[in-house]
Amino acid sequence: MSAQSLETPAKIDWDAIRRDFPILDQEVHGKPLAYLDNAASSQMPQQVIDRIVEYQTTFHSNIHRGVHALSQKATDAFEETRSLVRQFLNAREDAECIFTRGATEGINAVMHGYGRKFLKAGDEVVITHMEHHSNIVPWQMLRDEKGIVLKVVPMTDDGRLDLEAFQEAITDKTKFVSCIHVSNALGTINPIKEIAAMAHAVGAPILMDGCQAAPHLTLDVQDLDADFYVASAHKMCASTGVGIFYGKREMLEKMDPFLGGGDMILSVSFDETVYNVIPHKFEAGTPPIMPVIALGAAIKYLTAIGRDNIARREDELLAYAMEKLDTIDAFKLYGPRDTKTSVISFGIGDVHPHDIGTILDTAGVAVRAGHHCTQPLMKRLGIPATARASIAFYNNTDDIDALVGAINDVTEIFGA
Amino acid sequence: MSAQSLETPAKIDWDAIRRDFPILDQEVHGKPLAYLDNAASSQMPQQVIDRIVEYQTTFHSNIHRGVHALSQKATDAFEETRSLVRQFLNAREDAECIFTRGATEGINAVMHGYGRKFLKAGDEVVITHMEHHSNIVPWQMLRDEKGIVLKVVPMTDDGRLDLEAFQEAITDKTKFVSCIHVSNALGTINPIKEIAAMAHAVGAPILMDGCQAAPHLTLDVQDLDADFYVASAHKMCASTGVGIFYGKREMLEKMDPFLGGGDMILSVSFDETVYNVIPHKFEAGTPPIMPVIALGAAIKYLTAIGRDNIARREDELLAYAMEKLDTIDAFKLYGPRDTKTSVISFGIGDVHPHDIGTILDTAGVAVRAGHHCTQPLMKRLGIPATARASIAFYNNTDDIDALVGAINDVTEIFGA
Amino acid sequence: MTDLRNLYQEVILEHNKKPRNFGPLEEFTHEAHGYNPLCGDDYHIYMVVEDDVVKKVTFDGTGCAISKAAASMMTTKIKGKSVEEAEQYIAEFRAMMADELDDDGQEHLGHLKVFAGVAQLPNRIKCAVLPWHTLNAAIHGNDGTSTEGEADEWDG
Amino acid sequence: MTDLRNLYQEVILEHNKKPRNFGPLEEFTHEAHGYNPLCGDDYHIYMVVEDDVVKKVTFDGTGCAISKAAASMMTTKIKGKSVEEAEQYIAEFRAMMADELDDDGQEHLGHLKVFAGVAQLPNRIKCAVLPWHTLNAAIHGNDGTSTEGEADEWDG
Ligand SMILES: Cc1ncc(COP(=O)(O)O)c(C=O)c1O
Ligand SMILES: Cc1ncc(COP(=O)(O)O)c(C=O)c1O
Repeated sequence: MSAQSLETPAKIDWDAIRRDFPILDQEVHGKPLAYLDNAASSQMPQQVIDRIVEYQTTFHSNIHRGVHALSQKATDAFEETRSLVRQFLNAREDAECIFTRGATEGINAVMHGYGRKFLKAGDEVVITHMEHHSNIVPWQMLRDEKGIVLKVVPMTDDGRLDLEAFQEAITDKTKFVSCIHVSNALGTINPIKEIAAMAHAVGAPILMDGCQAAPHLTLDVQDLDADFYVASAHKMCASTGVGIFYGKREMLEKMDPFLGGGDMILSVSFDETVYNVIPHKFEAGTPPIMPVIALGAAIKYLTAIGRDNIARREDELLAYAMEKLDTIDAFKLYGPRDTKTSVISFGIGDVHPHDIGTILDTAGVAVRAGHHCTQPLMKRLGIPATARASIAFYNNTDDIDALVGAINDVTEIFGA
Repeated sequence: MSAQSLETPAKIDWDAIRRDFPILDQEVHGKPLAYLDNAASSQMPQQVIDRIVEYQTTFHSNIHRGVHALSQKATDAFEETRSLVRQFLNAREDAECIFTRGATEGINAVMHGYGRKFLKAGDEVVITHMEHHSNIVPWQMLRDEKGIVLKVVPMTDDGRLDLEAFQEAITDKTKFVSCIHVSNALGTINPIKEIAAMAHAVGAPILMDGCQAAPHLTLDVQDLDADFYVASAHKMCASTGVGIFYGKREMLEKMDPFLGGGDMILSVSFDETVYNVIPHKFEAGTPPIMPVIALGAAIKYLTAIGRDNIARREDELLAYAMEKLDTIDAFKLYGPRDTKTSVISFGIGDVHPHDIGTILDTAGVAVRAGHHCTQPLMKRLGIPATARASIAFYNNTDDIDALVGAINDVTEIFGA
Repeated sequence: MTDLRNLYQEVILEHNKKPRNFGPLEEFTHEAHGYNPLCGDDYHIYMVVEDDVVKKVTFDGTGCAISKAAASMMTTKIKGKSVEEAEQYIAEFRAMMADELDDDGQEHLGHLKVFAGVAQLPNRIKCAVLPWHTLNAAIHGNDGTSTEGEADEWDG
Repeated sequence: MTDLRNLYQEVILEHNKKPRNFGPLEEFTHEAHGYNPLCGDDYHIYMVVEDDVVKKVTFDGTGCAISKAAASMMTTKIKGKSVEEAEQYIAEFRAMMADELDDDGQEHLGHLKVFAGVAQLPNRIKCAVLPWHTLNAAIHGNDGTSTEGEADEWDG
């Protein structure tokens, strides 16, 4: 594995790392692919693909309840990933790390298992104007069912949370805070540790949506004092079909599971059923074994490169891109210019982002155009959508140059 | 693909088909692997593995919201699978076929989305003594929350449902029936179409748990008149991480989603959120794109062999096995001898199934030993567990011979 | 860029910049709302139909160049035509997007053929079709429509 | 079959068939319930401890040959021993299962060494350990224990 042969950060061969990603070596519409849609889903290195093939060709089996060799081997690899996730998050224990179908399920698990059990009419749940729909809709469902009050912390014009307003929103009535760590629409890195302190000052637990933080930042859930933390494997060079759901032991233990089925129980009779201990209580049915094992390989891969190195690389590519983009008159950046990840949300004059996306696609440049599942944020900025280029460590300056070139096509065609 | 080169059933080259499954070609504890744990999870043919590699190396992307070429290609492949699932089940429309994280999530989706919305205290939900925990625990959760009454249809000594008792259990108070189509513990094929008619006669919808039926039987949800039908991809030569959840359009439309997030909404504002149409309403967040696409390849593979041929092959191997096993004095079969799938649940004298499992494993024979997530069924039979050998079409007589040989080891060691 | 020029033809860019029949009607006999949740295209169509003839038709809302130009050119096309003819255009436009339009239809569609290039971009077909989809809803008295989940019907 | 003979040694098979100290105690000072949800092994341990000495110890329940023999041989081993010694056996047995037992410990465990073969079968370690785990719970006054979710602690 090229990543493992690295010795010091200075010697990182980013070209070799890029070659780990076979998908990048292709043409789209006759142009080299410049994949800049990493915030939506990242790509998978050969090492992870190989691990999937190894699993399916040598030791796939259902886990946990098998006495035979394959089942034991699959169980070990599955549980090894739990341990890798614990290290990745710096959680206290493996048992605090649960595998869900995606980040979305993790948030819903908290809404159902904590919200429906412990929150009641009039209790306030504080979220922000910057949330992804997955951190809005579950709380609206809870509002409809329980009559909780949903309080929304405003966002500034340049796409930051208004911390003073956050402090004001949190009162004795606040019983839960759910906040995005890094904005998927703008890249904003929120001061989540301070926000956690505000929540804890009034005794409210906090859920952090770390989908966009996990691929870029080094995480420490203990230091952040997260009660819950969610992330998506498919944004971390692993597979779709699995998410990370972290919870403090004491929180998970007092919560109810919301999915009933096999493996999440200790014993079942028609009269009474005893739930299993954590993490199993929250993993009903056959889990996404293969995606989990792929996630293990991805975490090893990212760790071998070094997460500091990844962040530095992405920051450098971002700086390179911004320098060029700022020279284009019609280019308009949304969101902050610093304390952000390598996400560039932009418009070109009054060209609709959907048209920008199509023109970029024709040039082989893959970006996302739309509301990025953040309609309230878009509304706050007074726009229907943005074009979003999001950079990963395996991108290079050619990708950025292709982006800039294609944006020039846009201005030319639309006279913007 | 070997399966595609078949012309008439008579010419099926089962040896060639077996070679499609690379995992089978290995030794365990120095003995050739005889994988007979297919009811827990089946194996994946090279054709499906190749499709996964193709996806990850050429067109992985997040779906539905992308304007770029990769996203379109991934969306098309994802939606093609929905269409293949519709054909596999003979559903009316693609939109009635939803992708969940597994069969377990499908049952829970009905409990949350239909049960919590439409059932109230005193309403009766009828299940059976033969259910998998995944079709018991969710209804117990509903009982605890809503005060519904859970009625359990008894099972006969030879592992069949007592149809007269079923008819008696269904009354005007019955508001829902949830029943296993094929028993995972015993292989019993239930007369699910007649049971559906009983349910519908009192206006109660029926959910059919088809996890064990889908790999073996040809399905027709319209003919069965299923209101809901669930199955697990990983038992159908596809990947863990995705399940099939079928519902009639009118049922799905009136249900509430229980997972909130991206893609399941038409529009979001803090005041009001409008849910998307089906199937999207039930597919919150990034779905298991890769596992879904693998499922598409698996359905094509199974269909190419022919599902009738698969059933016939499995029945033949079952008959071959039973003939040999019946000569062993200490061998005791649990469940019926006919109208069953190729599942052999058994005991050897009073040897604990766990010990049977270990001895078989040492001989390279992979079976499951335990309660198979059917503790009430085990209790009904008065046993803590069984050993279960489950046969797939890619097994052969060598596998069966290895099973029989290893069972002889058991009797020898334990003097049973 | 050649492909793009085929997609973003001058006439489309021009209608995008200066949409015709733009803005709501105070009084109308038919109205419908069309929304594409994938990209946020969001239009209302207003019609005054008298004696089975489309006396007035306007559109209002926001969206991409393709959808806006499609809406604009659609209104100029069907204004003054019979409802029956409008429905024929709907069918023809839809067939064009499915790459299934015969020569007669091509002839009949006239300058609407500039949208033929869109049919080559599956993820933009919904943009071009949305106004027509909404027009159809207005004629048939459905008050809202969405392109989502109806891919089969409209993508051909 | 050689491997198997190593696992299922005569003494294990014999204790499985005729478990010693089997059945509940009417009066006891310590008790605990141990359950392995993976395979259904399910035991109660009853103890009478006086002056820090294990006067009586019995077990009751059902399970596989490994767990039953382990329970049976455990009771014969610790009966009459001090609580401290019992705890030493718990530690040593656990170390043996983790393949980490030193020579002194091996010596001390005596005929309990017949379980060494189990350490080679990761999915059976919990069976052999369950009675010891439960004994530990009984001594420390936890009323129930389960091997599930504590893989780290006991599998070493
Ligand atoms: C009959 C039956 N129902 C439900 C399930 C649960 O399926 P899954 O674990 O894939 O969610 C299974 C498989 O374990 C089964 O055999
Ligand atoms: C910030 C944020 N939260 C939540 C999600 C939802 O994650 P998933 O779709 O993987 O469940 C995403 C990704 O789409 C995201 O970027």
